[in-house]
Amino acid sequence: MQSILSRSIKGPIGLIVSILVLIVIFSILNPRFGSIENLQNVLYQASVPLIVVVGATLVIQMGSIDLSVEGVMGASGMAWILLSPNTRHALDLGPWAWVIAIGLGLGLGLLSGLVHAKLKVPSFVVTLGTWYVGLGIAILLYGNGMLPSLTSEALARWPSRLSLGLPNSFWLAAVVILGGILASNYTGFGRGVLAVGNNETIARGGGMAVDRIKIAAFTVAGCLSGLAGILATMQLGSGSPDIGFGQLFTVIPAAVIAGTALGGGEGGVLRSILGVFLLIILNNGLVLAGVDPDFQSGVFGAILIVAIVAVAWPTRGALKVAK
Amino acid sequence: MTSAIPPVLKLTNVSRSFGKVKAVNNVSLTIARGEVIGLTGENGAGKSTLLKILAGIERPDEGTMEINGKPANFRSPNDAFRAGVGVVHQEQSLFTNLSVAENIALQNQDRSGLSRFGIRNWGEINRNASAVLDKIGVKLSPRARVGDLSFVDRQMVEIARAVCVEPGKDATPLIILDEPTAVLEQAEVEVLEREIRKLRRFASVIFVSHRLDEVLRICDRVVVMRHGSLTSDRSTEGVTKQDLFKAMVDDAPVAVTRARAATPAQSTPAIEARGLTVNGKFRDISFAVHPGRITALVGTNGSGRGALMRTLFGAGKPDAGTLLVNGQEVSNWSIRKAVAAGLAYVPAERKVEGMIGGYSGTRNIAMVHRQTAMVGPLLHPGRMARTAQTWFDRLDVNPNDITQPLDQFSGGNQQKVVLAKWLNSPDLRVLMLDHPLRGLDVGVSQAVNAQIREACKNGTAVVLIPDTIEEALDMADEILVLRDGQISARHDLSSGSDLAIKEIVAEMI
Amino acid sequence: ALAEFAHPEGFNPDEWVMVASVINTTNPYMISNIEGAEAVSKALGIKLEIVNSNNSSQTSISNILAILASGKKPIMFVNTVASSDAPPIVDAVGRARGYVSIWWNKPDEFKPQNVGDHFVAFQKHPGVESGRCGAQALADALGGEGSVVMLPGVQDSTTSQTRVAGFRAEIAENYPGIKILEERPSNWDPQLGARNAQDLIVKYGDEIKGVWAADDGMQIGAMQAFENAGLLDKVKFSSDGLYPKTLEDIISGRGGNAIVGETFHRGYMASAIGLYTTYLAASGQITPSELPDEKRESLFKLSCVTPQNYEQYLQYDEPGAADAFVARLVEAGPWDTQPVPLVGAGPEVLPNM
Amino acid sequence: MKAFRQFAAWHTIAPPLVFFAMLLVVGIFNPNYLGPFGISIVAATAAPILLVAVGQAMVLNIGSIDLSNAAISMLGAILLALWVPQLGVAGILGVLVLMTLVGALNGFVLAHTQVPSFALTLGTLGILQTAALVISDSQTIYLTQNRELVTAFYNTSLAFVPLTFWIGVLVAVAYWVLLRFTVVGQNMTAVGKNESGAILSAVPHRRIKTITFAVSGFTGAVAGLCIVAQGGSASASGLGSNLLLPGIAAALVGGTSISGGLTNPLNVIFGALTVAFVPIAIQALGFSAQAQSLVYGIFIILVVALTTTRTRGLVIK
Ligand SMILES: Nc1ncnc2c1ncn2[C@@H]1O[C@H](COP(=O)(O)OP(=O)(O)OP(=O)(O)O)[C@@H](O)[C@H]1O
Ligand SMILES: Nc1ncnc2c1ncn2[C@@H]1O[C@H](COP(=O)(O)OP(=O)(O)OP(=O)(O)O)[C@@H](O)[C@H]1O
Ligand SMILES: [Mg+2]
Ligand SMILES: [Mg+2]
Repeated sequence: MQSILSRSIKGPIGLIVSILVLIVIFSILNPRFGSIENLQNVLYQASVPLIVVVGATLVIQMGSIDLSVEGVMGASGMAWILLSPNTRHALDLGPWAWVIAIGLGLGLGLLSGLVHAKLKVPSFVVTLGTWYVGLGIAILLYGNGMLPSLTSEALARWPSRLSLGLPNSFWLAAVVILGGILASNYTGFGRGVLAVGNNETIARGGGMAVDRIKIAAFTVAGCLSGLAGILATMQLGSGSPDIGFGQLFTVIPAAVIAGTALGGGEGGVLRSILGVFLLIILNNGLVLAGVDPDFQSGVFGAILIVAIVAVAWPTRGALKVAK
Repeated sequence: MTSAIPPVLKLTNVSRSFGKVKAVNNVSLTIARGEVIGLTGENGAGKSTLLKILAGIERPDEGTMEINGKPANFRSPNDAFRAGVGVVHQEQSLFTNLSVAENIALQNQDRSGLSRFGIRNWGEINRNASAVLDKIGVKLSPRARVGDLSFVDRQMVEIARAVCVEPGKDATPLIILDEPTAVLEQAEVEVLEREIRKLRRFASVIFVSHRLDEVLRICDRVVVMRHGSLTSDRSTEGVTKQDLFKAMVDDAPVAVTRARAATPAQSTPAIEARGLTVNGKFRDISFAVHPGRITALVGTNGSGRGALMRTLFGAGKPDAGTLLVNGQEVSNWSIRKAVAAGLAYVPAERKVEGMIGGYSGTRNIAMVHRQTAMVGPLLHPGRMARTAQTWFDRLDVNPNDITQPLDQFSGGNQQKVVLAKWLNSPDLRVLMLDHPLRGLDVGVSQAVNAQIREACKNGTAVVLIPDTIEEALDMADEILVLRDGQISARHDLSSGSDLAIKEIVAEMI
Repeated sequence: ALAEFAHPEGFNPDEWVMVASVINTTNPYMISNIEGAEAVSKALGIKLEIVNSNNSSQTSISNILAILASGKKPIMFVNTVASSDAPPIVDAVGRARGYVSIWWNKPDEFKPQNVGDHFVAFQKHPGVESGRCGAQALADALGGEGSVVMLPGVQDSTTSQTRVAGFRAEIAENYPGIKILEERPSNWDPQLGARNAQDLIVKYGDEIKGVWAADDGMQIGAMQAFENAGLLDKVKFSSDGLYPKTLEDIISGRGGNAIVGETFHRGYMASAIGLYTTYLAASGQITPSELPDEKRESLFKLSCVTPQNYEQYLQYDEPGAADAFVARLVEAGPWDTQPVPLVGAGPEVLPNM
Repeated sequence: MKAFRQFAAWHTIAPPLVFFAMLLVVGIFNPNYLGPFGISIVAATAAPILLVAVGQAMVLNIGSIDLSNAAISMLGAILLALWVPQLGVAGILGVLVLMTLVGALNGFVLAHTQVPSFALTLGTLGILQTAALVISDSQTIYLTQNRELVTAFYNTSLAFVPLTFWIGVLVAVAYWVLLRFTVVGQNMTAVGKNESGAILSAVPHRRIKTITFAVSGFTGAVAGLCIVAQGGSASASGLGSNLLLPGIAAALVGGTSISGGLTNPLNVIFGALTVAFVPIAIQALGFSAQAQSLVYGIFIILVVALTTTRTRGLVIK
């Protein structure tokens, strides 16, 4: 069966080559592209999607999808800033703000997981629902008041401050990525996710706690979206229910381009990270190369197609199943 | 008897129904320590269902079960595994995206050392897998990805996983093998036989097979199921195949033999390969099959037979060589061209490649040759149904319901429908079959073989990859032996030469 | 509540419903829109429904249609998500025998004068003017010399396009020493504003002396990016909207008085003017077809704000400012209420470039 | 709930049932919804969603996904607004043909390069967005001449329901016939249920994919027609620019399986009505503007929980 089913890209070599080609082209178009400064810039910009993509990858590996990212980010980011030193009011819970905000993400992820696993509703629609639930919570928290901004200089500057030459945002993302890789490779949960994605029926038949794994995956994804919401809010210095805007269409394509098949069972955190970098570099490079903004999304789309076709070309075959 | 050692398994009046179907009907069975039980019966007799009950996958509607003297009331496969029941299911149940070692470990989660504080200990997992693989004498890297393995190797992984059971002290494991040999070749079956003999030293075994000689050779006792009930339970000593037949079916099948077709004098071959090569699969294959003749390709698994057949069918591009169909050299060969030229292909992996599971028999049969069932671009449901009904009646498909989705049929009946799909051709020139009898019971096998012979009589050339060498000797006019992707021997049986199985096996390896 | 508002003879407030449609409920400007609508509703004693378009034209239109289905006649103010929303909304309001004013976006060819009395007016603050305000403030702060980058809003928004045109025209006409390096549309999104600003910083480094954004949201993002790069006090910013956060930054002198130019207008003023104009038509106090064109397709005053004069606008953000504005509005009529009296007629003519 | 689920035919009748139940509940709070006006609003809103959704359902049915079909509608709408003034009916036909070709190109590239449809159509989405912006010169294109030719589809009603919706129904019925009674339709579903099996049964799978995406492109263009009919104008980020997710959601609420091989275009009609009706219902029930997103999310989850197909043994992804 496997011999005929889509044998996805063996290893991320195609992807790495694509990224390298892009880097070379963009560096030729604008030498500043290869500067340390731009490296820091790219890492800073990539850190939020990097955190989100870890959770998204787990969910996609399981054969499900999590669309709720932007809503969860909004809810957690808003909860966090309202509980941290901000221009709205004096309430400052310190570390508890983090706990509560990530807890909110956890709750929303748990909701997705429970409805999906227990009521057997396709994750696509459940998480479309939780997206709006999260956004709704963010909007209610936001209320009628003024835009809350961080008053703590230390917090507002933390994400962009450099440690060992790289921005703190990225270090936070790196910790999450490391955790994701460890969880994926070294825990029963991570392996269970792959097993469920490969064949849920067998996993159930083999006595695996499939529902628990599913719920856990969505919960982890919720927590990470929550964390990403906090980081994005810190980066912007102000809270907004729309803080996650645009992340979904970075993160899921990143995972998919990197070979995490939407059907599940394939891919991995490391690869998705390459996918995120491909997309971020593409966007950053188009700006640095001075591509007319009118054409940016078109050029983006065209390069994307060329890249994925180049990656998939060698694996074509008469019997390959392409979904 | 007041033996201190309780039986490994004691089933009392166990039943299980699916809707109206009584899959297991009032079965009582006792297995002693170290005993190897053969379980056989027609397709759909209820063997797998009974085993699933033992494995904790299905729950009995009625009856009680005792394992090693303790009442067993399994809620999940894990419960069964802990109680010492290890299973190789009929359908492979491995995670193809994970490594061999991990597949073994996943079943074996309780084992200490495999994970510490919830963290996987890969070293130990791989060591454990190596040990188990060594124990059953299989040479496989624990790190290999299961999806990259051949079907047989995967089967070995399944067996390795099953023998991992570690029931408590004084308890005896029960190893269940549901048709493990269906996908194995001669040499591999011998390995398995040896393995089962080893297992007997510390475990009891239930072995399911449709190959009766195998059952008689390997097992101490043979149990026959029919329509969910046990119809026979006796020692294998002195039992013949015919005896087992009688217990399985109402009337023993009449063995049909076919006069072998003589080497044709002048006719054009229906299909001919000249120096056909697919890099990494097979090299320099030349042979021809004439209308009305059957050529069997024998070889070990991985010898390239499957790949060769796919290439003939246009499902793979040859790297070198030419292919002639009905005397014409073909280029840019594709599945659609092949089918248009009258070729047909019954793949080995029936469920994945042979049929559309969610479609009814009617739609499956109308998948390929439906010229008669079309009005312009529209389908003619009435004619489709009539065609399907004709085939269902002719092949005696059971249940005789052309509207039921095909994945709800037993494997044998599925195979009949797959065959019907191709036989429905108005002009069938070449019929290629990869392991057509895999998993089929004796009766169905004969029905399928009868159809193949019938097609042959009507002038179709047949290329066959058989399950066993016996099958090849029974069916073929010519045998080609493949070894490592090359033809190592040819035997023309129409000349009436007496060929020994041993001889062929020697040419295979 | 206020003393009973005296409706004219024959106008029964119970037959009517006020509707304010906003693009979302998360943008300070939109929240201010809602505030103004609430103030008018309270003052006139007519029930109010808020439509939240959630940034989607389809949601906007269908929710408006949903309210129309309730059977009451609408007095409607719509802040359209996109220009093309205006025709179907106006059309539906006409069928429901209601009245509507559209704010900010509509197709130029779609004129109230040509449609009918139910399309009472189209109203906006001039975008060209806004762009010119920003350009002057920025260029003056740079002493007429230096390079600037621009962050427009959504590419096909007329509001953004007019502001961009105003900015470019002002620079071209009066500030030959200012060089516009690049335009990066940032979709009114603070985060995208920040991201684009970061990329531009990498691309041009400290060559950038000034940043203009088509609204304060994107400016907030851009300022954060420059602050992170340690460049905030070397760059000047101008934009549109004088959001509370912007006001704070002006007051605190953030980044060495980085913000040099703003415009003043408030969401509550827009919705109040729109709803009140519509109410006048609904209650028969004005007959739209008899109004001059400048009252049908109107441009309302927009003030240039600088760090020097911002204090005179603080009063409009005091608690109760919306109610006070509505009281003056009822007093003086929709075309003559400070600080946003009528100043001209649309459609806006883009400067020749 | 459980009893419902066991009811074998539930998933075939759930989409209409849930829609009418919602209509009834809202009607109790606000009887106007049960009248012609309420129906016409829901149908008018549902029309473009329905069209995008049936196209998407056809693509989901072969096991792929088309992220570009809403962008095709958008571009189609803009081209219509540009062409109809000069070309009239020929302009409409031209757009339908062109967008069908765009869809076909999607399918052709997909079939021949064997890349995941998700990634490919995401790329197409970007290109189409740029095309829409550039072709419209970032302006709203307002129909002046030949306006009635297009707006008549919205302004003319049949049984209180605008023609745009009936067009959607017509297309859905046509697709239903295609799937049930034609060879092409049977092959589409076969590819969705088991692509390997279909390929080895000599199903022309590449052609099938091309046709399916062409169908999706065609339906997208018709949705563009509905958009222009309703708005009388078109712009890149205006009416119709948010159709992608509602379209997919409507297909799923209509019982389409996201993993392929299962759809009923007739039920997608009710899926689209439901998805269009949820925000309207929330507005009608009088939730505050701030609470609407939250309630919308909860509604979506509830509706899908009620309508999802849960065939025994089917793995829900
Ligand atoms: N999950 C199920 N639902 C409905 N019917 C079932 C189910 N599983 C098995 N059956 C039916 O129960 C009967 C026994 O099936 P079972 O698989 O046990 O037969 P078997 O003896 O193992 O056949 P084979 O030799 O083909 O493996 C068959 O009629 C089958 O169709
Ligand atoms: N999934 C796979 N990955 C790597 N090599 C493979 C894979 N499948 C087959 N091969 C190799 O390809 C060659 C031909 O194998 P193939 O399965 O095509 O024919 P076969 O095994 O002879 O057929 P059959 O199993 O029907 O006897 C063998 O060398 C085998 O090891
Ligand atoms: Mg069985
Ligand atoms: Mg094989």
